[in-house]
Amino acid sequence: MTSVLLSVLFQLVQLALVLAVAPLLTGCVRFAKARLLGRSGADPLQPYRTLLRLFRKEAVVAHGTSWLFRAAPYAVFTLIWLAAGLVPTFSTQLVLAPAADLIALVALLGSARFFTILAGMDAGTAFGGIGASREAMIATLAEPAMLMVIFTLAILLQTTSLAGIVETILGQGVGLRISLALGLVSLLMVAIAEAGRIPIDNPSTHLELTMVHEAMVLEYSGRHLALMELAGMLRLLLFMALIACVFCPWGIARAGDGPLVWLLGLVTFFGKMMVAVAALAVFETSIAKMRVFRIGEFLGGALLLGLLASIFLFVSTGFKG
Amino acid sequence: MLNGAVLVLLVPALFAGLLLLVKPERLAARLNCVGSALTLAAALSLIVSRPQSGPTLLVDDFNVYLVVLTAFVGFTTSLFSAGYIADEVRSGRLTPLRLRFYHAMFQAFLFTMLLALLANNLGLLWVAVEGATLTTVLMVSLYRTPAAIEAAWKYFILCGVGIALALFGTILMYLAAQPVLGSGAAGMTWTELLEVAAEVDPRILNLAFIFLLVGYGTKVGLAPLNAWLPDAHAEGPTPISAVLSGLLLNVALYAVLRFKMLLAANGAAMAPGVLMTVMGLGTLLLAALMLYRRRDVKRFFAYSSIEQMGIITFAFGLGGPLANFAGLLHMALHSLTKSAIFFAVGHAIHAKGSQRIADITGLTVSHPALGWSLLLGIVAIAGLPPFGLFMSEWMIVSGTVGASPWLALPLVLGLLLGFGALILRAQSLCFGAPAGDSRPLQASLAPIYVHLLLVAAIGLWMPAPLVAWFHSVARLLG
Amino acid sequence: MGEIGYDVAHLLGTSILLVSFALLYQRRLTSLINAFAVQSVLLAAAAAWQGWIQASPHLYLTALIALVLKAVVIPVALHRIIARLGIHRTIERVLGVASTLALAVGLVALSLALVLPLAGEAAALTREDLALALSVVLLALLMMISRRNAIGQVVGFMSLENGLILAAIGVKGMPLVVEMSVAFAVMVAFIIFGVFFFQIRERFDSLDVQYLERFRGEGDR
Amino acid sequence: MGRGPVAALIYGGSGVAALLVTGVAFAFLIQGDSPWHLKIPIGPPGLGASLVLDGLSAVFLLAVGLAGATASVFGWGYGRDGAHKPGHHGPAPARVLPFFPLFLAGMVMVLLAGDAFGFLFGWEVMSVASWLLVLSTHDEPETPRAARLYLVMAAIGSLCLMVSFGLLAGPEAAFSFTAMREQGVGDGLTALAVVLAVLGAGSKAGLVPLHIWLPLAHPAAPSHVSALMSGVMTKVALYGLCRILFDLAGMPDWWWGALLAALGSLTAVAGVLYALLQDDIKRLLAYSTVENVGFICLSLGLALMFKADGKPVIAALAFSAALLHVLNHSLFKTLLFYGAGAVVAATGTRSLETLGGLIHRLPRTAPLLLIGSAAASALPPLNGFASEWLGFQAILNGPQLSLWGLKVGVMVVGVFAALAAALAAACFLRFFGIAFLGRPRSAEAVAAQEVTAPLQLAMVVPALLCVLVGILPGLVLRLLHDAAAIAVGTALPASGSLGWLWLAPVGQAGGLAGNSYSGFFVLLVAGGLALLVFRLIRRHAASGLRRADAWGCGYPPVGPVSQYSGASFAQPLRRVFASGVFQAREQVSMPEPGETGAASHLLRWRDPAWDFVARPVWATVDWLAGRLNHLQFLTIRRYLMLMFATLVTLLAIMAVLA
Repeated sequence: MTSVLLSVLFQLVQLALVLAVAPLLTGCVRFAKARLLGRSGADPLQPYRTLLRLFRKEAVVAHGTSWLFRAAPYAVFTLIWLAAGLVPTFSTQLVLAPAADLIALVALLGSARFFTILAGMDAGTAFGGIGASREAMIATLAEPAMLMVIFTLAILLQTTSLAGIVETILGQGVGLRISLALGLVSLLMVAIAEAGRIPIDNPSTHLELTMVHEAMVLEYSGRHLALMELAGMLRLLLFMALIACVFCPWGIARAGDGPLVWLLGLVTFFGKMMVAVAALAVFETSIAKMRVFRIGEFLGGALLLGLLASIFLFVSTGFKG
Repeated sequence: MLNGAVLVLLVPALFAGLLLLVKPERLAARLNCVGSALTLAAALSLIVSRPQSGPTLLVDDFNVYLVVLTAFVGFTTSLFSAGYIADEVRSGRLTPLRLRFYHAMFQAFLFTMLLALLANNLGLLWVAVEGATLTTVLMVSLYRTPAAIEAAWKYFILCGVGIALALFGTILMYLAAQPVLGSGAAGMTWTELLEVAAEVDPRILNLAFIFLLVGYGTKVGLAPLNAWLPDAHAEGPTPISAVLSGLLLNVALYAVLRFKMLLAANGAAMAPGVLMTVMGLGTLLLAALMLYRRRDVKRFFAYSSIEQMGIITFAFGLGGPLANFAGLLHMALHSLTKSAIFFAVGHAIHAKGSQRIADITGLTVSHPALGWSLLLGIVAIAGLPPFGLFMSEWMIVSGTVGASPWLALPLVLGLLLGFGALILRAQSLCFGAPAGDSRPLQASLAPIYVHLLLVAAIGLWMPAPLVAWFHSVARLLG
Repeated sequence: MGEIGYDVAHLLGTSILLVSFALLYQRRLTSLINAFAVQSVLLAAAAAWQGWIQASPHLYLTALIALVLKAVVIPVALHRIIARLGIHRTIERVLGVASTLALAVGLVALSLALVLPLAGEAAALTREDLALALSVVLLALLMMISRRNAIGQVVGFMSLENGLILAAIGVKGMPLVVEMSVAFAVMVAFIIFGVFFFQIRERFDSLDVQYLERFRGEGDR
Repeated sequence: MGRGPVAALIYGGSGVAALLVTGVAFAFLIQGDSPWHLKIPIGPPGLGASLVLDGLSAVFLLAVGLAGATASVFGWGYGRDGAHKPGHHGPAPARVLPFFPLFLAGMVMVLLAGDAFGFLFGWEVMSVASWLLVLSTHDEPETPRAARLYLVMAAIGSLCLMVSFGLLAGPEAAFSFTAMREQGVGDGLTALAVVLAVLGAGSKAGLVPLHIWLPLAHPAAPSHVSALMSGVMTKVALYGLCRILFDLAGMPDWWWGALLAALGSLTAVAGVLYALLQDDIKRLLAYSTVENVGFICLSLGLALMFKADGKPVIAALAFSAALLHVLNHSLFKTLLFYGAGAVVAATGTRSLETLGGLIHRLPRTAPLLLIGSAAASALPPLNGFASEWLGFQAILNGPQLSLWGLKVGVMVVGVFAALAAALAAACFLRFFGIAFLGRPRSAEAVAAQEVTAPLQLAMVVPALLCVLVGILPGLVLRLLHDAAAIAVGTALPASGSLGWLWLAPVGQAGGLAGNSYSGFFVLLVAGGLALLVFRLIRRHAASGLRRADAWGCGYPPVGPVSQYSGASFAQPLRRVFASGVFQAREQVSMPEPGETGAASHLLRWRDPAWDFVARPVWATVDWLAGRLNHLQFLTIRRYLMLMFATLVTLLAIMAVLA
């Protein structure tokens, strides 16, 4: 009984934690990038201020948009928040863990994207359409690629549950495998695409023809925009947390661990996130955005890597029978 | 001496003579119906009380079934013909003299077919088939158009040669029997021959069968001997097309089957089935492919008849209780369906004033009752449920697969090719916007309905006595 | 008597076959008809001879029918038709004479190959007769397909019937029915042919079958 | 189609009968009875026909019954909506009414048949009735070709099945399923029968490349018939496949499953790519059916492989995934076709490029279609996701297969399945987004009016069920127990700790542990969080809302043409996926600066199924027919020659043989 209560508690903490940390993470990435580019950069806490201001502003809605346009930010935000709440950050003891495994997680992200795209198409502007159509194309490749990575993990670790994956890696260990390396690369590529980072999409661009995600949320303002932005930040966090949790789970508290380990988990989580921020900032400053139609090749590569990862798995485990 | 079998022959013979003398066309048409009805009644009496087979006339399950079928389709055709011919007279295509001739020939044709079915003597059988050829040649040339005369000429020459070859086969048959049965009529009597079939020289039997197959097969329309059939169907009056397709082909096949039974009864002779399956398949495939390029609606359905005869021949060639049963069923259902289709086609031609498929479109729009009947007829002949041809086709395919699976491939291919063409035409005939002018329809469609209802009823449920009957015939056929 | 009977029957049958070759060989219509008449006479003789050796009188009747109808009436009628229609042309053949005759020899060989191995039960006489008759039938068919002229085809058709009768008379005790029917068929056939010739003359002014075939199949091809 | 007492009677009767069928099937599944047998007096002589209801047929019967009931409601209301719309008039009632019940009856007959004859009889009745229903729109230009192709393909399928059944029945002619099950025929013949069954049932279900008829025929029919054809007739075909491959043909070989899975993967991806290229909304939906059939076949293939490999529990998992998807697809596809029908009734057009902004004009239809689109895109917590999730779980068990090729093959199948799912989402985004969002692209779309209550009712029922099945798939899985037991020998083990709230398939029975999904909790938590967010924003954030012109990066507002169209939405996807296989090419011609002519954009693509399968076959038939046609025009002499040749050939053969 206590374990159930505990897992409810952890779940609530986790939900609050990701919500609280996400803007900071984005702020840190922006800050780091600015520093790497030699600019002084905005305060890492700036995203909080921006969001607050947006929430206080009046929302302007385009003529001819429907209820879907107004409902979408809530749906998108909720779905991503929920998804982010499912990825173990500091403890695997999450009450919702059994309700949605990795596949469901991908699908939740997919649902969020579904509504984002619909919202982009609702106003009936050319830019909304551009963003929607490109996002749809990216998604059709990124999702299968991510699923392939998941398949690899699932076969290797005998589970698709995130908590289970962490437990297995921490419990019995898997050792270094070429499949895992391939899967990591593939997942990184997917994460870049899914979170809308360079070279797939530039989150800070407002150059009309290069926008993807920005184009879809172009018509949003006020609280709607705030929700959409926050959702974007959560997504970035989610992917960082996901990669950390799967490929570097050390530090995450498991069932039966005491409060000290929980605290340790929190600290290591922050540490991992900062490493990820730094890595992302370095990567983004060192690479240019690619043409839209090359995205297909990029993500197709990710998909193939994912498949290759699962096939290599057979090769390496094959001799063990 | 005056038993049912004799009556069946006597009535049409008498009416043929009578109709030569009757001038008023309406009366003649009615007398034609009456004669056919009486024939049908006599035929039905054969079911109830079956007379003894004599040296001349043979009555058994097999031919009673065909006699009843022939008399029935003859009767409904005469009903259809009454309305159809009246229209022809109105439009001036037929003169009263030719009309008189037509009615007399109709009865004479019925007579020859019934005689062929009932004959126990191989010579008599041959004479009857020859007579059927002659009467139909005259009917096909009835309109005296160049096309009709050419069709008749083609028909006459090809079937004349065929019939001559059949006679040669018959002589060979006697030659084979003569050493066993001695000289005289016994050597030509089918029942006697069947009893001693095991003792006769198998090689003469083989030779005879080849001539008989090519000879009577010409009349069945087996490929590549089928050339006369489409033209004869297309250029003659439609009622004649109906009986040609529905009845004459059956009679010719019946003759082949009688000889097949003789061969089967002789253990040492070749298996006649192989020849029949091969020719049946060839016919099926050829006719099915020929269907695609047809532009004349009657030729189209004539080729469909060839296709169906191919299927039936194949089924009988395959043999065995299942396939024989299916063949018999298919034969009967094809007669009913194809004559119904020709009735409908006849009406459609009158309504549209053309035989070209391109001129007949959208029948369900312009003449709903006719259009839907024609469509249902085609659906039936294509082997789709709820019509009985589905059942018989299913039995044939299943029987083939059970007996020799690889034969199913060409069979299914042929069925499919024919099906495609039928559907192609069914749609263009019955659907779309109606082309050209169209006259309202006066004639009754009742014969079509009756035929289609029968075919559908048999497709759903066969009465037990009928099943038993067919089974016994199937056993008879071996 | 067996020997003599066999020899004469064989001689007559062979002669009929020889005339079949002659029929194939003929170029002119008139000589074609004359050859046919000769064949019919020989047939009548064969029938009569068989009637005598088989002691079956009805074969005399057959002989008579053949003699009267096929050797006299029909050839005369055909001559008349030719005269009336004014066609004395030579017959157009499809194959050259040499190849036609080569084919014919092949057909004769085929019929011998088919009939001769038949079991010995059938009397030797019957067997030989059958082989000859089969050859005559096949040659007649060959003639029908190698001539383009309607009269040529008619003659071929009747030669075919001669072959049939030759077979029929060779079999011992073949009932009368058959001959009657053959005669009947020939008669009716002739009548119908007459009707057709009349029709054809009415509409085509030619007896060449090719003209008749203008309406083959679907008129709008 | 039409008003009047006759229509009411026929649709009412069909609806009630369909409900009855649903009830019977449901009751049967709940009870988990042994099969019900009923001998009927019709049928072929000596064999008779029997009706059998068992777990497998009951599942499919459930789908048919439900769809039949809603289609009856929709059909009854449809004519009333479409009839008064200018420029649009439905087909004449007389061309629909007689065949609608016949169509339903045919499908039910197939499912209940206890022998080969009854099965094929129902099958053909189903084909003929739906063919005639397609032809009810015979005056539209594309219908005749579609109908023709449809029936011919149906005939190919039924002949294949006929031969397949014949082979399974063997020389003993054991045509009843009970007898067929008990007797084994040789391996070679069974293999042939299996291939033929895949061809036969596959052509009806729409397996690539035998699908060519489907996207032509399904849309041509009136919408409620399209819904039935797409939603359940394809399922009836799959029933045939299941019945033969899992039940009648005995223990499978590994390659049966491999064949089916390969075809299914190909079909899934190809189907959805086709769908992305379509402009006609009903054709788009029809291609989406192809995709879903592909997914089902893929799962069935997996089930066969696992069954052959002696892993019945995993086979049961894959099989249950397939069956669940059968039910799900029948729900959302009927819903979507009703929606398309509503759009057609409201606007009179099926072209995506002329629609737009319908969410304002069809305020009730739009959310229902949104549910349908989301379900078809496999989004949680709707039903489409539940079955895909199960399917993926089955794929994840691929490594347990003992053959190496299959292990790797299953992974490739997984890629295809994932790709198809993702593309399906894009496809339905395009469908819903272009048709319902944005601004209207034509006068018809501007003038659209909401459809009447019966049509809405027909859509509400499947939409509700989509949600219900999505959140409580465990309940539905319980209904599939008998079917799985029949097909693979064992049912899916009972779910995890909270019973029907969870999908936790294999669990302890070996294989993967701890995998679980609960649509119910996802919906619950997501709904709770959404409510929380909403309340928080209501309370703390600014609540003002102002309408203004769209921003559009500051460009002045231009007409609705400036919106992304269906074709432009698909352009990136087309470039990535369709430029190879489909040879999709675009031609853009821009007027020179200063010229006032219109720019043009031409999109071309080729269909490999037509190019490499259908057209060559037809060309061969046509060539043969053309060559043989000369036989009709020979001279009499040549005909005699043919006769002579036949005779001489036969004689020569005899001479040689003797």
